Amino acid sequence: MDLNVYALSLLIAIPGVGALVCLAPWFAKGRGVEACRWWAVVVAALVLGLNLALVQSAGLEPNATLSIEEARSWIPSFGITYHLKLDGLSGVFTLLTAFISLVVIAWSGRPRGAERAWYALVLAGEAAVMGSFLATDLVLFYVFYELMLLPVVAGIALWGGARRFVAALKFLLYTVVGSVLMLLAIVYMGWAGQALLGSGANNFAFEVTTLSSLHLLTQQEEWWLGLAFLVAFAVKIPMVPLHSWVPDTYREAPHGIAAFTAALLGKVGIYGILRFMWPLFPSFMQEAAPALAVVGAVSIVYGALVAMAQRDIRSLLAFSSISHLGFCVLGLASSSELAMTGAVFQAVSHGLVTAALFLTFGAVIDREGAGDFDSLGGLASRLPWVAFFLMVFSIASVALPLTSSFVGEFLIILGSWAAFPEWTLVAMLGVVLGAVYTLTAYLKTMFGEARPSSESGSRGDLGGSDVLVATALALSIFALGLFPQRLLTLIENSVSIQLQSGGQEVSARAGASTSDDSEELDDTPQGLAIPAGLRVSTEVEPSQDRSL
Amino acid sequence: MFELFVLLIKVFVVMNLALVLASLCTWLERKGSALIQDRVGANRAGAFIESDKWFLKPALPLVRMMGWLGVINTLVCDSLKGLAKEDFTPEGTSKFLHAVAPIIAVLPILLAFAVLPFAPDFTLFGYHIQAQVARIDAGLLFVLAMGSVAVYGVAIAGWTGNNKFSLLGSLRAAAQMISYELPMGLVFVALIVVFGSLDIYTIVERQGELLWGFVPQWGIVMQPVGFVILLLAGMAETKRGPFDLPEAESELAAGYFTEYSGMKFLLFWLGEFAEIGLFAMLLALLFFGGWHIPWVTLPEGVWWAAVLGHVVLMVKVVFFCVLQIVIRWTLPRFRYDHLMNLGWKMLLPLSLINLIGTAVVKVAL
Amino acid sequence: MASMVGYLGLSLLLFVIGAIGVCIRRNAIVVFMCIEMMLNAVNLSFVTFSKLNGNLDGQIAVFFVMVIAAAEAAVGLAIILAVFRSVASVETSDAAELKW
Amino acid sequence: MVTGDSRLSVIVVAPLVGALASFVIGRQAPRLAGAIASLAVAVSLAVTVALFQALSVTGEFSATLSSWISAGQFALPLDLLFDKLSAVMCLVVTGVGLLIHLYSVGYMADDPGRVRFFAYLNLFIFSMLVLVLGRSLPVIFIGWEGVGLCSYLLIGFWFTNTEFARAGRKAFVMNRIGDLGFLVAMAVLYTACGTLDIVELRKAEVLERLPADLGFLAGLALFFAATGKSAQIPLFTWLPDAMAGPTPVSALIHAATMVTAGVYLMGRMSGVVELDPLVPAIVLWVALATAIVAATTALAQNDIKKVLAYSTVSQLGFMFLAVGVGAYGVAIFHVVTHAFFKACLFLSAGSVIHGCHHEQDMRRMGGLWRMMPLTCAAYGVATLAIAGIWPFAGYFSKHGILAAISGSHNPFLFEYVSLIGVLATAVAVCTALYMARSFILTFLGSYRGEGRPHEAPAIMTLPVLVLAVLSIVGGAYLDGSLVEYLQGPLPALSGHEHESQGVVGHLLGSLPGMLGAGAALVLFLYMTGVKDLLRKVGWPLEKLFAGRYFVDEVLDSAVVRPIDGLSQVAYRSLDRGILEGSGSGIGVVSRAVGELSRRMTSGQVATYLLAMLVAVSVLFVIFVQVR
Amino acid sequence: MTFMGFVLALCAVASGIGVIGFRNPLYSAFSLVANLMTMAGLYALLDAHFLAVSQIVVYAGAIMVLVLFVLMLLNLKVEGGPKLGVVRATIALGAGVLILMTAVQPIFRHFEGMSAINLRENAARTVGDVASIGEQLFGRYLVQFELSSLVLLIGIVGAVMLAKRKSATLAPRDGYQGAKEV
Repeated sequence: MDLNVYALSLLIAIPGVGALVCLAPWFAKGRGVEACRWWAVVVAALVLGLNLALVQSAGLEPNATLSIEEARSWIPSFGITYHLKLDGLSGVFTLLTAFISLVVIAWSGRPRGAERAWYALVLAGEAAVMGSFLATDLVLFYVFYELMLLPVVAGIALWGGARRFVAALKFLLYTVVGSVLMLLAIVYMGWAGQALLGSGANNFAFEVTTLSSLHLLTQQEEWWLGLAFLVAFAVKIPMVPLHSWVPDTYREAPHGIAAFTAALLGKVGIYGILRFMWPLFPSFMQEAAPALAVVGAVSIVYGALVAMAQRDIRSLLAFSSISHLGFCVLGLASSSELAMTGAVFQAVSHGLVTAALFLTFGAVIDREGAGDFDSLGGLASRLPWVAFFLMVFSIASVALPLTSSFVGEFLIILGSWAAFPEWTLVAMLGVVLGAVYTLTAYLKTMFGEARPSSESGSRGDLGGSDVLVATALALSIFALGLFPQRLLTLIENSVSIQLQSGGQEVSARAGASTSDDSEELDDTPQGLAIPAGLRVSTEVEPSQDRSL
Repeated sequence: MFELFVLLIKVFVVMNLALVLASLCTWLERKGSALIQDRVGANRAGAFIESDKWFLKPALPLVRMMGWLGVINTLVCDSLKGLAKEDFTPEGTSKFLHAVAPIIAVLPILLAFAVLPFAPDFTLFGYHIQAQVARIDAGLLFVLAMGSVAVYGVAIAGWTGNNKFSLLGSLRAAAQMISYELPMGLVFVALIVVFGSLDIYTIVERQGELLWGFVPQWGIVMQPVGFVILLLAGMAETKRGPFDLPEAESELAAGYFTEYSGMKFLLFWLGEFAEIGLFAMLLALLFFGGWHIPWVTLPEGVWWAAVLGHVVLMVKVVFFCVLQIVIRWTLPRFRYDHLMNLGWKMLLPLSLINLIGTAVVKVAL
Repeated sequence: MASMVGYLGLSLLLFVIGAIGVCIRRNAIVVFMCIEMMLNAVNLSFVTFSKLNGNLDGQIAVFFVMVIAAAEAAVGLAIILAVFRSVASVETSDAAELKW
Repeated sequence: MVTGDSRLSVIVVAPLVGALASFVIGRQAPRLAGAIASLAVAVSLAVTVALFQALSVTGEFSATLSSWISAGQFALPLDLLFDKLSAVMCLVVTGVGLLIHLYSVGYMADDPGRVRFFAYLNLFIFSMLVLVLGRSLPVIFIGWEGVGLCSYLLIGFWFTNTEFARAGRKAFVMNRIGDLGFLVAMAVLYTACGTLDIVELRKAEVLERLPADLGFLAGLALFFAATGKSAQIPLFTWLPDAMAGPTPVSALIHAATMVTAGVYLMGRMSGVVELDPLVPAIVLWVALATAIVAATTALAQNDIKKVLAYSTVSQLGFMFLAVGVGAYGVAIFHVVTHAFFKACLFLSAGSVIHGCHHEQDMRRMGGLWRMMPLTCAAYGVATLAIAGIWPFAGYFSKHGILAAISGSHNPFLFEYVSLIGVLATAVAVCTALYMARSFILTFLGSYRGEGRPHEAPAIMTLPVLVLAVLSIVGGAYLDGSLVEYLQGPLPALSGHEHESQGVVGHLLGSLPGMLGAGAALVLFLYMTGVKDLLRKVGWPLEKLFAGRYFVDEVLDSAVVRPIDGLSQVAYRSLDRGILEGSGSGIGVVSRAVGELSRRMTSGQVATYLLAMLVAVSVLFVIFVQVR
Repeated sequence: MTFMGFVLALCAVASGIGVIGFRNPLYSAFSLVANLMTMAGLYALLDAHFLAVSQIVVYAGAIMVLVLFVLMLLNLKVEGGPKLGVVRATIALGAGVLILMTAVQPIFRHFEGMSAINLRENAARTVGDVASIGEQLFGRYLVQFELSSLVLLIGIVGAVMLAKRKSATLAPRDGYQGAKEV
C-alpha cells in the first residue's frame, strides 16, 4: 500500500498542521469561530478516518498482525531515527486518540472567546499523543512524550480554575521529573549501545527493537533503567503513590483538557510499559511484576477509597480514574497474555468512559457553576439528557457487563488471578467501592429534590451536538462491550508479539532455566494457567515461568 | 656623553625655536592686528626710555625701537603682568587639574616640535648630527598624536572652569579639534602616499628632488588640495579665528579659559601661538620643501649648509605664521554649525577624494 | 630578559587591577575604562612576547585589539548613553532590570 | 450471527427491543409505553411456551448470539442454553412478568415517569432472561448485573425522594458485594478448570481439575453471590429497603424473580456447590438463620410491604434450606410457588395501597374487605398459600422442603437434622402468624384510615386474580412432577423419594400453618388483650423484632462507618497529607532552588563579573598550580 | 628593564590604581589617559614605535576623548561611597591577588626554554617600525585588516543608531549644569 509510506507521518502531521491553521486570523471572530470549529472537527475526523483505514488495511482476521512501519534517519550522527510503527497496540491507542480528540473538539464545552487557541491546543495535543503512540525510536518517543505536555499545561494555565497555575506547575513538575529520569535512561542505553557496537559517531541505536535485540544491558543496569522508565510511566498513568498531580490537574483543568488528559495521557504510560519496557527490560519486568501487581491493587483500592471521600465531582473522577487504571497496572503486572490484552482493552475503554464522564459532568458544572456535591443535586428532573448519559456512563464506569470496561476488567481479573490471586481479590474490592462512589456521585448530583436552578437558567439541557457526541460515546462504549472482538484481536496479536520478544530476551539471557517456558508460548493459556493457578494458590510468589 | 650633550643642545634649540616662534606670533598678533585694523597698536612701553648710564647708552636706541614696535610691551610687560596677577582658581574643582590643564595644553605642542627637523643633517667634529630631537619613523603620526593629546588640556581646563561657559567652550574646542584632526590625518596619509614615508625628514629630503626634471617636487605641487585642507585644519586646530568659537567672547566670555588668569592664562596663549608656529613649520616642511631652495642643491652635511637651510626654513615658517595671523584678523567668525559642516561635509570628503585620487595617480604612475 | 619578565609582570598586574576595577566599580563608564585598561595590559604582554619570540605577530595582534577597542568604545559609549536615557543613571546597579 | 435456535434469541431480544421501543415511542405517546412493554413480554412468553413444548422432544436448545470475548485461546461466546431448568425459570419470569406488566399499566397510569418505568421493567425482564438462559457464567453474570442495575433503577424510580435513591444505591452496592463472590468464583473456575461453560462445569472430569481448597472457595463464593442477590444473611437488609420502589416492582423483582436468582445459580452450579459438603452445610445454617430472623422481624412490622419483604426473605431462606440439603428441585419448586403467591400478595397489597391513596401502614387500614372484596380474596388465598395450608400452593413446596431436610445426608448436618426440622417448622408457624396478622390488620376489623378506599381497576385486579388462582392450584399441579421434570439439569434428590400421602397426611402437614393462622386470629382479632399481655412480657423481643435485629445499625457501625473513616483517613492524612506533602515538597524544593538562583541573578553586572573573576582565579589555580 | 621602563611601569601601576581608586569618574578617566600614555611609552621602549604612536592616536586621541565627552555630557555625580560593598571589594582583591600569585610562575617558566642569546637576537630582529608593520598588515594579515575596517564601520553605524535621540530631551537631567556637583 503506497499510502503507507507517509501514512503514519500524516497521522501526526494532519492534526499538527490543522492546529496551525486553526490559529489563522480569519477564524478569530464572528462567523469564523464556527468555521474554526468545523475545521477542527473535519481535521479530527480526517485523522480518525485515515487511522481506521490504516488499521483496516492490515485486515483484522485473527492472527493477521497489523504492522505498518515508516523509518527515516533523523539524526544520523547519533543513530536517532524517525521511526514510526503502527501495529495492533499502537493502532488501538491511536484510534482511541483520534476518537477522543474528535469528541473533545466536537463537544460544546470550550472556553468562550478563545476558540482558536482551544482547537489549536487540542489538535496539537492529538498530534503529540499520536506521535508518542507511533514512535518506536526512544528519542523520538521522548520528544513526543514531552511535547504532549505543552498543550495540556497551556490549556490548564489559560482556562483553568482558580488554582490553575499551581495545578499546571504541579502537573508539569511531576511529569517532567518522571520523564527526565526516562531521558537519562535512554541516554544511558545509547551509550551502552555505542559501547557495544564499538565507538563511532553513528554507532548509537535508539530504535527499540534494535536495542532489545542487542542484549546490551546487564541485570543490574536493566534494573535501574527499568526503574527509571517505570517511574516515568507510573507518574503518567498514574500509579499510587505518584498520583498527587492528578486531582489538582483534573479539578483545575477545563473539562475538555481534563477529558483529553485523563483519557489519553495516562494511556501513553501503559502503552510505554508494553511497547518499551517489556522488550527492553524483560527480566526487570518479571522481577518487578509482583511489586507492580501490589501497586496496581493498591491503586485500585486506594483510589476508590479516596474517591469515596471526595466532595467534588472532578476530584472524585480523578481518583476513580486512578482506581480504574490500577486494573491496567495489575493486568500488565501479571504477565499473562489474557490479562495484558485485558489491560490494554481496559485502558481503551477507560479512555472512552472517563472522557465521557469528564465531559458530561463538565457540562453539569458549566451549568451549575460549581462542582461540589453540596451545591448540586436534583438535576435529573431539570437536565434529563445529562442525567441519562451520566447514568449510562456511570454504568460503564462501574463495569457492568455489556459495557466496554467490563470486558477489560473481566479479562484482567481472569488473567491475573492465576498470577496474583490475593491481589486480584483486593482489586475486586475496588469493584465494589467503585460502585459506591460512582453511584454516590450520581445520587448527589442527579437525584433528590429538584432545586431552583442557580444561574443555569441561561443554558438548559445538552444541546443537539452534545447529545450527538454523547450518543457516539455511549454507542462506542456499548459496541466495545458487545463486540470487543476486532479490538481484542488487534491487541492480542501484538501483545503476544511484545511478550514473545520479552520472553525470548529472557530465555536468551537466562538460558536453560526458562527456555522451556518460552517454548510454552505456543500452547494454550489454560495449559499454562492450570499449573500456574495451582502453584499460586498454594504458594504465593509468582515464579519466572509465567513469562509468556 | 657627547650624544647627550648634543641632545641637550638640540632640545634647547628646539625649545627656543618653539618659544621664539610663539613670542614672535604674539608680537605679530599685536602689531599685525593693529596694522590690519589701521591703528597703531602697542608702542609705548620702553619707547621713550631714557638713561644716562654709560653702559646702557648704546643699547637705548634699540630698546626704544623695540618699545616703539611693541615688542617690550608684548614680551616683557605682558609676562610681568601675568606673573604679577593673582592666580585665581574657582572653587569646587580640583586645584590640581586646574593647574595641570594649561601645561597639558602646551606640552604636547612643544613635544610635537621634537619630531620636526629644523635643518638638514650635518657633520660637526666628525659627528653626524641630526638637526632633530627624535627622528622616529612615524613622525607624522606623532604630530597627529600630540595634536590629539592637546585636546585634554582644553577639556580639563573647561571642566575645571566649573561653569557653563567653560564647559561649553571646552566641549566646542574638543569637538572642533577632533573633527579637524580627521582631514588633517587624511592629508598626512596622502602625503605619505606621495612621498612614501612617515618620517618627516625623509619627506623633506624627497621634496628636494625634481619632478620630471624641472618641477621642484614640493608638497604644494604634489598636494595642492592637501595644502589647503591642512591650512584650514591647522587653523581650526589652533582654535583661532575664524575658528575661534571655543573662546568666542560674544558668546562664552573667554570659553574654556574663562576662569584662568595670570601665568596659567598666558600658558594657554603660549600654547596657541606655539601651535601656530608648529603648523607653520609643518606647512613649510611638508609642502614647501623645508630647507630646500628650488633648483638649488646645497652640499650634503656641511654645517653652513645646515645653517643656511635653517634660515630658509625659518623664512618660510615666518611667512606662514604671518599668513595665519592675517587670515585670523581678516575673516569673521564661523557659526558653529557652519564650522562643523565645513569640517565634516567639506574637508573630510575633500580629503578623502584627494587621498583616493592621489593613490590612483600613484598607482597609475 | 629580566626586563621582559618585568613587562609581563606589569601587564599581569595591570590586568588584575583592571579586573578588580571592573568588579568593584558600579559606574558603567568606569567599568568600561577598566576594561580598556585590561585590554592594554594584554596588549603590553603581546608586544613583549613579540619581542621575545622575534616576530611581529604580537604587535599586529595589538593593532587589531586597538581596532576592536575603538569600535567597542563607540558602541559601548552609545549603549551607555542609551541606558542613561532610560534609567537616568550609568550606575550598573541601577540598570538591573535584566534578571530572573 | 446467531447460530443455533434463533427463537431462543427472540426470547431474550424481545424485551430489550420492547424496552427501547417503549422508551423511544413512549416519549411521544406515553400511553403506548405500557402496551408495548407488555407486548414484548408477551412475545417472549409465547416463544418460551413454544420452546417449552418442543423441549420434551429435544433435550435442550442452545444458541450463540455472538462470539463475545475471545482473546488468544480464551473464547467466551454469548451463548444461551434453554434446558428444563431455564425453561421453568423462563416461564415464571415471562409469565409472572407479563401479569405484572399488565398490572402496572393500571398502577402507574397517572405517573409522569411511567415511560421510564416500563422501559426499566422490560430491561429487567431482558436481564432476567439472560440470567436464566445464559450458558456460561459470564453470560449469567450479564443478567446478574443487569437485574441488579434494573432493581437499582426501579427502587430509585422516584428519585426526587433522596431516601428512595439511597435505598436503590444500597441495593446495588450490596448486590455488588455479592458479585464479588461471583467474580471470585469465575476467576477460580476459569483458572482451575479453564472454562466457564456451565455445561462443561457440570462434567465430572472438568470438576476434577478443581483442587479441594479451590473447590470450597468456588462454592462459597457462589453462595456469597447468591446471598447478595437473594437477600440472605449478611446481605439481606437491602430487600426491605427496596420496598421504596413501586409496588409492581417489589412484586416482580423483589419477590417473584430476581431474588430467586441466587437459588437458580445454586441449582445451576450444584456441581460446584456440592464439591465440598461443608458449603451446603454453611448454606443451610445461613438460610435457617435468615429464615428465623426475617420471620420474627416480619412479626413486628406495620408497613404492609415491609411485612411482605421480610416474608420474602424468610421464604428465600426456605429455598436455601432446600439447597443446603441438596434438594434443588424442591428449591426451584418453592421458587415457582413463591413466585405465584408472593406476587399475588404484593400485587394485592399494591391494590390496597393504590386504593388507600398510597397509605402503607397497616394500622391505618382494616375492614377493607368491604371496599375491595376481590383484592381481599386474592390476598387471603395467597396468605393461606404462604402459610402452607393444604391444598394451597405453598403447602406442597414447603412440605417438600421440610421432608428434604429430614432426608439430608450431609455429614456436617447429620446430627442436627432434627433440630433443623424443628426450627424450620417453627419458622413455618411464624410465617403463618405474621401473614395472618397482616391480613387481619388490613382487611378485617374496621377501617382506621381516612379517605374513601376504592377497588382497583380491572386491569389491576385481573392479574391479581390470575395469580390467586395459580397460588391455589399451582402447587397441587406441579407437586412432584416439577421435581422429576428437573431431574436432568439438577442432581437427583439424594435418597429422599417423593411419597404421596392422603388428605390426613396433608392436613397434618399443614398443621403448622393452621397453628400460626389460628394464633393470629386469636391474638389480633378476638382477644387482643392477650396480645398486649404478650407485648408486656416479651417487649425486649418485640424491640428486637421491630428493630429488625438492628442489623442495619450493626452493619452501619461495623462496615460502613469504618470504610468511610478509612477513606477519610486515606484522603485527609495520607493523600492530602503525606503524598501531597511530598509532592508539593518537590515543588517547594525546586521553588527554593529557583528562588536562590533568582537571588544570585540580581541583574547586578558587577556581581556577575565578580563571580566571573573569582571563577577565573579558581581556574588559574587549577590549571596553573595543580597541573 | 631599563630605568625609563621602570619609571614608566611605576607610573602605569599608579595611574591604573588611580583609575579604579578615584571616586570621581573624571579623575579615573584622566588617570586612565595617563596610564595609556605610559603604555605608549612602554611600547616605544619595546621598539614598537608605530604601536606607541597609534596607541596615543587611537586611545588617547579618540577613545578617551569620547569617554570624556560622555562623562562631561552626563555630568556624573560621585559614586556613593557606602554603596561600594567592602565585602565585594575584598573578594575581588582576593581573587586578583590569587591570579597574580598563580600566574606569575608560568611567566618565569616561559623563559626556562630559551637562552639569553636567542632572546637578544629575537629582540634585535623585531623593531615595530612602520614599514615592517605595514608589510605584515598588508601581507599576511590583509584579510583581517579589511575585516577590521568592516568592524569599525559596523561599530560606527551601531553607535550612531544607538546614540540617536529617540525623544527631544537627551537625559532627564540637564547635561550642562554639571560641574557644580563634582
